Amino acid sequence: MNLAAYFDYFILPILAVSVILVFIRLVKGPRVVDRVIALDLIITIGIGIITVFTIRSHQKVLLDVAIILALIAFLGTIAFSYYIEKQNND
Amino acid sequence: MRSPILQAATKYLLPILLLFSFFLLLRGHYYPGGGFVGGLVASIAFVLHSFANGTESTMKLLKHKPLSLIPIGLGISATSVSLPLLFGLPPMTGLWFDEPIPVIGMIGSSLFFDLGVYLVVIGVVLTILFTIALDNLSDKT
Amino acid sequence: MIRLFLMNLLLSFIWVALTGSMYYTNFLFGFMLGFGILWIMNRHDSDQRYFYRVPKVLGFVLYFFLQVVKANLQVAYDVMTPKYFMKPGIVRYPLNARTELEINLLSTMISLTPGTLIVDISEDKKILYIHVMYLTDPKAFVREMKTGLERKLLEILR
Amino acid sequence: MELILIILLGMLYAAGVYLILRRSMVKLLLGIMLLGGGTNILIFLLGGIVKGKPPVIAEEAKLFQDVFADPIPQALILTAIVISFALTAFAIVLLKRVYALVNSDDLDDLNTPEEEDI
Amino acid sequence: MIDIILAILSTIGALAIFFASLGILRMPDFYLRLSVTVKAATLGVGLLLLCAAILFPDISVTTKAIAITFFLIITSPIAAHMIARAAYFTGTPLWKGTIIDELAGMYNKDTHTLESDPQEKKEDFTPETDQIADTEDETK
Amino acid sequence: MIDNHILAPVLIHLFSAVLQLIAWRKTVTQRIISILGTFLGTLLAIRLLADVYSKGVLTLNASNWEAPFGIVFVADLLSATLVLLTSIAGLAVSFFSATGVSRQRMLYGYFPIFHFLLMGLNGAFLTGDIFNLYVWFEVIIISSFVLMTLGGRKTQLEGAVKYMAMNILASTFFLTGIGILYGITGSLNMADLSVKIQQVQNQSLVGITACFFILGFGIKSAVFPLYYWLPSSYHTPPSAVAATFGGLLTKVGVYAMIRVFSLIFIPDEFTRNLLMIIAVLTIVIGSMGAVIKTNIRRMFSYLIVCHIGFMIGGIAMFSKIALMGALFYLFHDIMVKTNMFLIAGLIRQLRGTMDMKKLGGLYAQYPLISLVCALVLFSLVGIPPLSGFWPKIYLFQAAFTLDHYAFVAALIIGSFTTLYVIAKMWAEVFWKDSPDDVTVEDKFEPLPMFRKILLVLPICILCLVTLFIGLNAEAIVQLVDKISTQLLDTSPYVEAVLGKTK
Amino acid sequence: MLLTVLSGLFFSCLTIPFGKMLKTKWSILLPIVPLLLFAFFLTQIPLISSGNSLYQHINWISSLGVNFDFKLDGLSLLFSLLITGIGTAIFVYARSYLKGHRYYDRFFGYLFLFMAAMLGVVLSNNILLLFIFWELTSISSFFLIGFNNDNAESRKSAITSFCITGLGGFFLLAGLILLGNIADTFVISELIQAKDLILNHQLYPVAVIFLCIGAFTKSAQFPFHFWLPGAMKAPTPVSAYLHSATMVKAGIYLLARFTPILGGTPLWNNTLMIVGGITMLYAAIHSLFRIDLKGILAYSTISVLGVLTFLLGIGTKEAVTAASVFLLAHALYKATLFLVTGIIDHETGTRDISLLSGLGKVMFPVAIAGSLAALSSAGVPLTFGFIGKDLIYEATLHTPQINFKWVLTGLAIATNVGLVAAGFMAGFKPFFGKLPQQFAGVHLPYTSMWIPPLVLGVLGVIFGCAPGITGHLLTEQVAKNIIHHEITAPLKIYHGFNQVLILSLSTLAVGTLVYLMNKASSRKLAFIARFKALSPEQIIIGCGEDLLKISAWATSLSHNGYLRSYHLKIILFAEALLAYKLWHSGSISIDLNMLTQPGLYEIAVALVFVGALGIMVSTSSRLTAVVSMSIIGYCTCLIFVFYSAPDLAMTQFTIDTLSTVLFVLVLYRLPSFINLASRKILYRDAAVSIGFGLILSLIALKVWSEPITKDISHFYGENAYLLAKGKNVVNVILVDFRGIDTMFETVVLSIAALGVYSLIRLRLKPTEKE
Ligand code: NA
Ligand code: NA
Repeated sequence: MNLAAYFDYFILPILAVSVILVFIRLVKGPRVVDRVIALDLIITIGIGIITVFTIRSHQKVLLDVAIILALIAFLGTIAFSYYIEKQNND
Repeated sequence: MRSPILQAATKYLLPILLLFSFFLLLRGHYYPGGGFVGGLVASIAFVLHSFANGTESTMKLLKHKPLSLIPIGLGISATSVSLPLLFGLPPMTGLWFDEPIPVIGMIGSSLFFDLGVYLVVIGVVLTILFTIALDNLSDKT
Repeated sequence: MIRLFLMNLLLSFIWVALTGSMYYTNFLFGFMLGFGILWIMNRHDSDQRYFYRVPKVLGFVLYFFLQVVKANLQVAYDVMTPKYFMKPGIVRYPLNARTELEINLLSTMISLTPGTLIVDISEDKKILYIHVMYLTDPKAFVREMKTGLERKLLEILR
Repeated sequence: MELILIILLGMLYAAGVYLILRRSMVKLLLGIMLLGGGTNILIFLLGGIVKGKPPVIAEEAKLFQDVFADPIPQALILTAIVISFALTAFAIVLLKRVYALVNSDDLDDLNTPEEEDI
Repeated sequence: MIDIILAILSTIGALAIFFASLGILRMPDFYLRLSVTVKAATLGVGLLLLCAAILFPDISVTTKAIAITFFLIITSPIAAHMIARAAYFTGTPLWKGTIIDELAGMYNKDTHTLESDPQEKKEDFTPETDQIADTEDETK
Repeated sequence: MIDNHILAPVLIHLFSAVLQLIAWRKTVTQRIISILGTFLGTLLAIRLLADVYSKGVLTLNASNWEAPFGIVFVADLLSATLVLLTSIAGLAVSFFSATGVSRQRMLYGYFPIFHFLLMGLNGAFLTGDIFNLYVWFEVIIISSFVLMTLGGRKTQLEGAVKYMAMNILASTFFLTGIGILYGITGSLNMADLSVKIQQVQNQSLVGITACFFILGFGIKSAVFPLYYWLPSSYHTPPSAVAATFGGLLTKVGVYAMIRVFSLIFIPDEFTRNLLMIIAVLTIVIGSMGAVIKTNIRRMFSYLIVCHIGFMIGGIAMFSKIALMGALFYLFHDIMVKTNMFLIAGLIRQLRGTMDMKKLGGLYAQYPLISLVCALVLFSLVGIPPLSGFWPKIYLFQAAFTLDHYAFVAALIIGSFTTLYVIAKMWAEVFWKDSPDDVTVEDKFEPLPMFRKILLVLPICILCLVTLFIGLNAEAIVQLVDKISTQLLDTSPYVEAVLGKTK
Repeated sequence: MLLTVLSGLFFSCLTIPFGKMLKTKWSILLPIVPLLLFAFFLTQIPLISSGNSLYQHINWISSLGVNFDFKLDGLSLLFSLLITGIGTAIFVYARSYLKGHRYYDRFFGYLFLFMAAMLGVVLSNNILLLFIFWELTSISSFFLIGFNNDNAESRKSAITSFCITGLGGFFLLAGLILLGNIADTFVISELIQAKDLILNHQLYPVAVIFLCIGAFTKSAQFPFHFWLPGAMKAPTPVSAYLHSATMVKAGIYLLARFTPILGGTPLWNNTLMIVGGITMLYAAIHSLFRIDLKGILAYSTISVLGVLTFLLGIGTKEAVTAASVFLLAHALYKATLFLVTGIIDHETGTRDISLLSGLGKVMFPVAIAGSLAALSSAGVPLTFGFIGKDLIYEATLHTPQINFKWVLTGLAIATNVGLVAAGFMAGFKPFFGKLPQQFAGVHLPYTSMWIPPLVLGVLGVIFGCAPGITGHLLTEQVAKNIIHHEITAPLKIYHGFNQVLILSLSTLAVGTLVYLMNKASSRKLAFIARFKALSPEQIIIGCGEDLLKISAWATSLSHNGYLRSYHLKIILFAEALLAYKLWHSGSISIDLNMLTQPGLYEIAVALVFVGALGIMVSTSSRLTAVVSMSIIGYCTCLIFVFYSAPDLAMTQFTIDTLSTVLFVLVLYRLPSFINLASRKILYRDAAVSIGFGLILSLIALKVWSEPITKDISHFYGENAYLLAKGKNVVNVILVDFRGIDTMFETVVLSIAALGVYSLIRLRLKPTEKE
């Protein structure tokens, strides 16, 4: 079993399952804050998936997307928290 | 209600994001990126600043209204679109300097065009967000 | 100190230029080489802080990394097993760190360590409220933190 | 994967339509956004999808050595994304103004009887 | 040899992410979920990026890998802090097994400010003081 | 034939708008730039039409890439004529706006957006690329959203929400259509598409694609059962805006319909029948709406719907005569509808309301203005020899030749309804005395002479153009004759774009 | 001839700038114009009576076949003389009648326009040109009827008449174009040549019916007659000119003009006879019940118009001759009666026949004029009316439908009896008997007001005494123009003692009897009003009102103010259309080898995608909806990464983040979603949307399985670096190949920003309306 297959059949599936697990939390909530952190985690895992995918497809340009994700994903979370704090009726 | 942690982080995130946005702008012709994404990232930098320090302080940081960036950006890109007309060429024709410049590569009208796009995007996003944010503030009072 | 750091950087760049290979390992090698040269040259100077600090930084990074791995394992175990072992709580933590950089680095590190999380900081930046997963005694936690992470960090920075 | 994308785009269109049939203006907006997303995926799919071959010429090369993904649909979608952002931004603000005016996002509250015409 | 190192690194990374995911799903309250996820995922992604940096003999990839890790390390604690604070402020309950909550009642509800001195604690403001939930998996 | 000045009518408005943005909040400067810009634009449009008339189809390869690789701009007679009409309407509205639009609105960007709108319209008429057409459509709708909401009154917002939702839906259909079109042909250049579409193996897909364009453009041009946005919104914005909308916006939809169905999809039996049914129902539903409304602009809105049916019917028949009728009607309609909404605006200046129940006494007080209005209104009805009359001849002829008797009936119904509502309006607004219980707020009388002229002059200009179209119909007939020839035989268009080799 | 038409238009326009001048003594110039025109037409009589015609052709819109084609033949000449001759009288009369009126100038403007239009109608040799003038008569009469526009009744009548004639006009237009289509010409003289072609065309009946509707509405035939009594709201000179002498006769002219083209078939003849017959009798009876002088005159006019139609329907040479004579006779006496009525109204202030009597004592010349007209109208021997009546009986007795001979004659008798009585009521009743005290102060009006009716009245007698003049000079030619048949029998006063004479005299006797028995009173008016519900006016107006109600109902049903219902209709239409097309597009075949294999991670992304959609649709929390929106955008972004679109992924992600920020900024104030729809509606909407999604999926599948050519993207791939100096092809497309898109896309962005700015900042003051 070479490394490529290892990535394909072990690493990526684990990441995929992780995404699904996090998504279950997103569905369950129960509060918006739970959903927000689930979203944040999905994005982080996504960066991981992109990284592995970059390795697998030998396309280093795809890493640029990961940079943007890493840099600005938290803005969404901040925005959510900023206004969750302001409104109490959701 | 502002978070000191966020404020502090913004101090170094703002320059990083701006630098990164410029990086995206300049190398857009060769790698993923370009004026749009660059502009969006740059505006996100200021949005972050406004989250941390309040919209008024970001406005102060910018000195001018972001709205004024729009005509400037549009002017630049419109000029680079119609500049070839002066040479009797169809609009939007790429005009290039002969020699490449280090770091950026070939310099041509498309880079100016992208710069215009970059400025417009910043102007637009900031105008939209700040207008809303200031309105939210004034609603409260 | 800054002068030495810049000097070190300059030396490593010269090394890179000499070898003509702009690869990280090469740069790192140049940096270490430069560090060695500088240390030898400045061995008798009164101010030895720079030469202590670089190994300390490395040591701290290693310490932090180990903390992270350790805590991760703990959490992993807790997550995997059906029963919860944690005793969470929100702890009031008076800060020794004063400057912005200190506070920021400290809070980042606390947050990155599994099991601890900054919930908020007081307006005057004197108190941190930390959510801790495995809390047996709040006092003990604060003491441990003061002597562990915070002290090590402040040692490097001050 | 194409089949999955086909199902996804159908669902996007369906959800978009379902949401624009609601009374809430927020849902209307979300529905519009979903429809836009569906369209983007449709264009992306129909332009022909290729895995892991971005249309970026390699550093050392002057031409593509290999198959590459069709850049045209990408450029079109990019334009479409930006345009729908503009529209969405405006629509969101419209929503804000509507809310400030009628104090709800129920579209029925916005309806003005004809007698109020000037 | 290098393959084995890569395999190990990537496995640790993937598992860290996996445990973070499991954690967010299994942990009984919001703060615990948050606490588990932020770092594990960051660690995992960092390790995966390390693999990429090793695999591509290219400075730009290494730079990017470092940049991504760096950005994640900077941003995720901030995001976590912001959302935790918002959650606390809006009364997201703590798990019933929580042993202490020293933040209770510290907020000034009107100004959203957090005083450092417990003496200024407002006695008349109590609704959020006891946020510890009664049920196993917090109230839905 | 590469000609750079094809884009001039677009660029002039782009630069006007940018200059006005630079002169933000300087309303006098903006007004001057606007009038100058629209005037220059009109001159350029005349030059373009003259060139196209004498030299044939002109093209411009933007970015200097040969078609179909770059975006090509094409000026054929249809485009050039519509550009000219847009420019004239723009000029008139620009004059009117200088006084007719409140200073507050000018301070918040009325003029630049108005110019962006004109730019979008000209661009849509001139582009030869289907996706570029989409971009122009978006320029048009976003500027119209802004113009529609400018001022932010409740009715405006109500209208804007509906207008916006349905127009975005239209764009969605349009864009989906483009996606599919690219999926089956791999091209976006309309001339290239007209060639490649015939090579598609599964022609049934072409039919499906065409449906998306029918839906998209159908919503834009407000045909039954897709028209709802129009009567929901056109009565809400300031009159100068409503004039631009009423005259031009739906017509872009009609233009796009004509362009796409003459160049890319040649309408088959099904499409023609479908369009014919749509046309007849559009006329009927528009008529029904128009007869019951007492607010002038609401009534006009339904009249727009009704008359769109005439043009769609012409397209549905797709014979030379039918197209001539549709085109002639299109040209006439642009001028008259713009003017009608300007008149509505003038009426509001004069009386402070647009409700026919509360209006009255205009003929007694302003006989000359009323007379000009009468000319316009009766042009709309199609009282011969005014402009609305001539196209109906062609439409009747085509309908009889092709045995579309339902359309004959619809034409009669539509014309009759128009006549009825216009007569009613004339009686209520101009003849009747002002009702006693209504206090008249005349904003017009106290205005200085110069501003009065600014309000009335555009109406007169458009009226003169309408009279020209009506009395010098021979010229228009010659023009639409040539245009419909170009539409039915697209080879000159395709050759001009792709070159003779293809 | 163009000049004659244009002169009217010209002077009509002149009244706008010189309106003020006209109100002074310059108004004397006004009657000069029709007078000169009248003189011109008089000079043409010799030419025409010798059987020639005068042609004129000036190009106008030749591609459409609409040119200034004029032709002056007997028929045209008769009408032209009527128009200008009576026009002169009317102008003279109206100058005084309206003296000092506020809108004096306007009135003459309209009148000139009308005269020009009318001349145009009768002179045109091109049916579309004819139509143009036809419509101009409608519009000028609209203005004239509504001349007293502050009167609500007046406005209503104007609209009614305009609508009826306008509707007819559109039918006429359709009919004319149909004819033009069949014969491939719009020139009347050429159409006559193509008669066979037209008669044998399958659409011939349509053409006849459309044309007849046009003519019948214009000349107030049953059941469209009711606008004419309403039109009496116009000033009396207008009634005299338009509604007795000229405009209403345009319909008759049209029928006459088209007889050689369409006539001679049972359809044509029967339609005209039946409609004309009903009209003449119906109106004659009605006229007896009126107490308003103008009402009486209106109904008797309708009746006469019915007679004329009826005669044209009979279509024999006798009938046509009768029509042409009766036309002229009626014009003369009816104009006189109207003018007389106008004088009475002007001087006494009332037109109530039950009040008026004995006015002969105070306005003798007027009484003379009225009496002469009444005699002519009654068909007393030695008046022109007598000759007309004679010819009518002649025509009915010699009808080709020999079986119906007595039916037709009976109809004619009954009608004429009514007309005799009506004529006496209008012409005698006001002048004879005792002068009531209230009218003692009444005096003779301006000379210029009583001269015109007197002249017209006297002319009726002159023509009656010497019918040969008109017969030889005009009516023979007229009849010839109508049926293309030489008329040999000249008009005579006395044909010998025969059936016709007996009929004429007995008609006169019975009519007089009816007049004497029939006391005008409001009771009778009330009596006839009881049948109002059954009258065509009531039925048509009722239908109109019902149509309005239906319109209101249909409009509020379809355009009900609810955006969602509009969307529903649009989507349903789209579904129906697309499903139909899809159904007919054959089966789908998929080449499974073309599919790319999805990894587990892709499936996971897709699952998350679907789940997020589900949350979004079902959640009741807005922020959760926004979170799902972000997830969806983010999953899209991952799909873009997997399928080679890094630029897209970047943009999608940044824009998604910004949209989230935007949403959050705006949403936090709003209340959460309430479920506002019932379960049934939710199911319905779900079904509709699933259907739509399914259709789109199927279409996408079908299109995807089609091969696609990639010339253009390959061109981009090959030239992006070599010619456009960039390696990221997407960006090269964005800033170079398709840079124009990008340029204007930034404009879209800018406009949105400006819009947001203005939408939030601009709060208009309530006083500002525009
Ligand atoms: Na773009
Ligand atoms: Na994180």
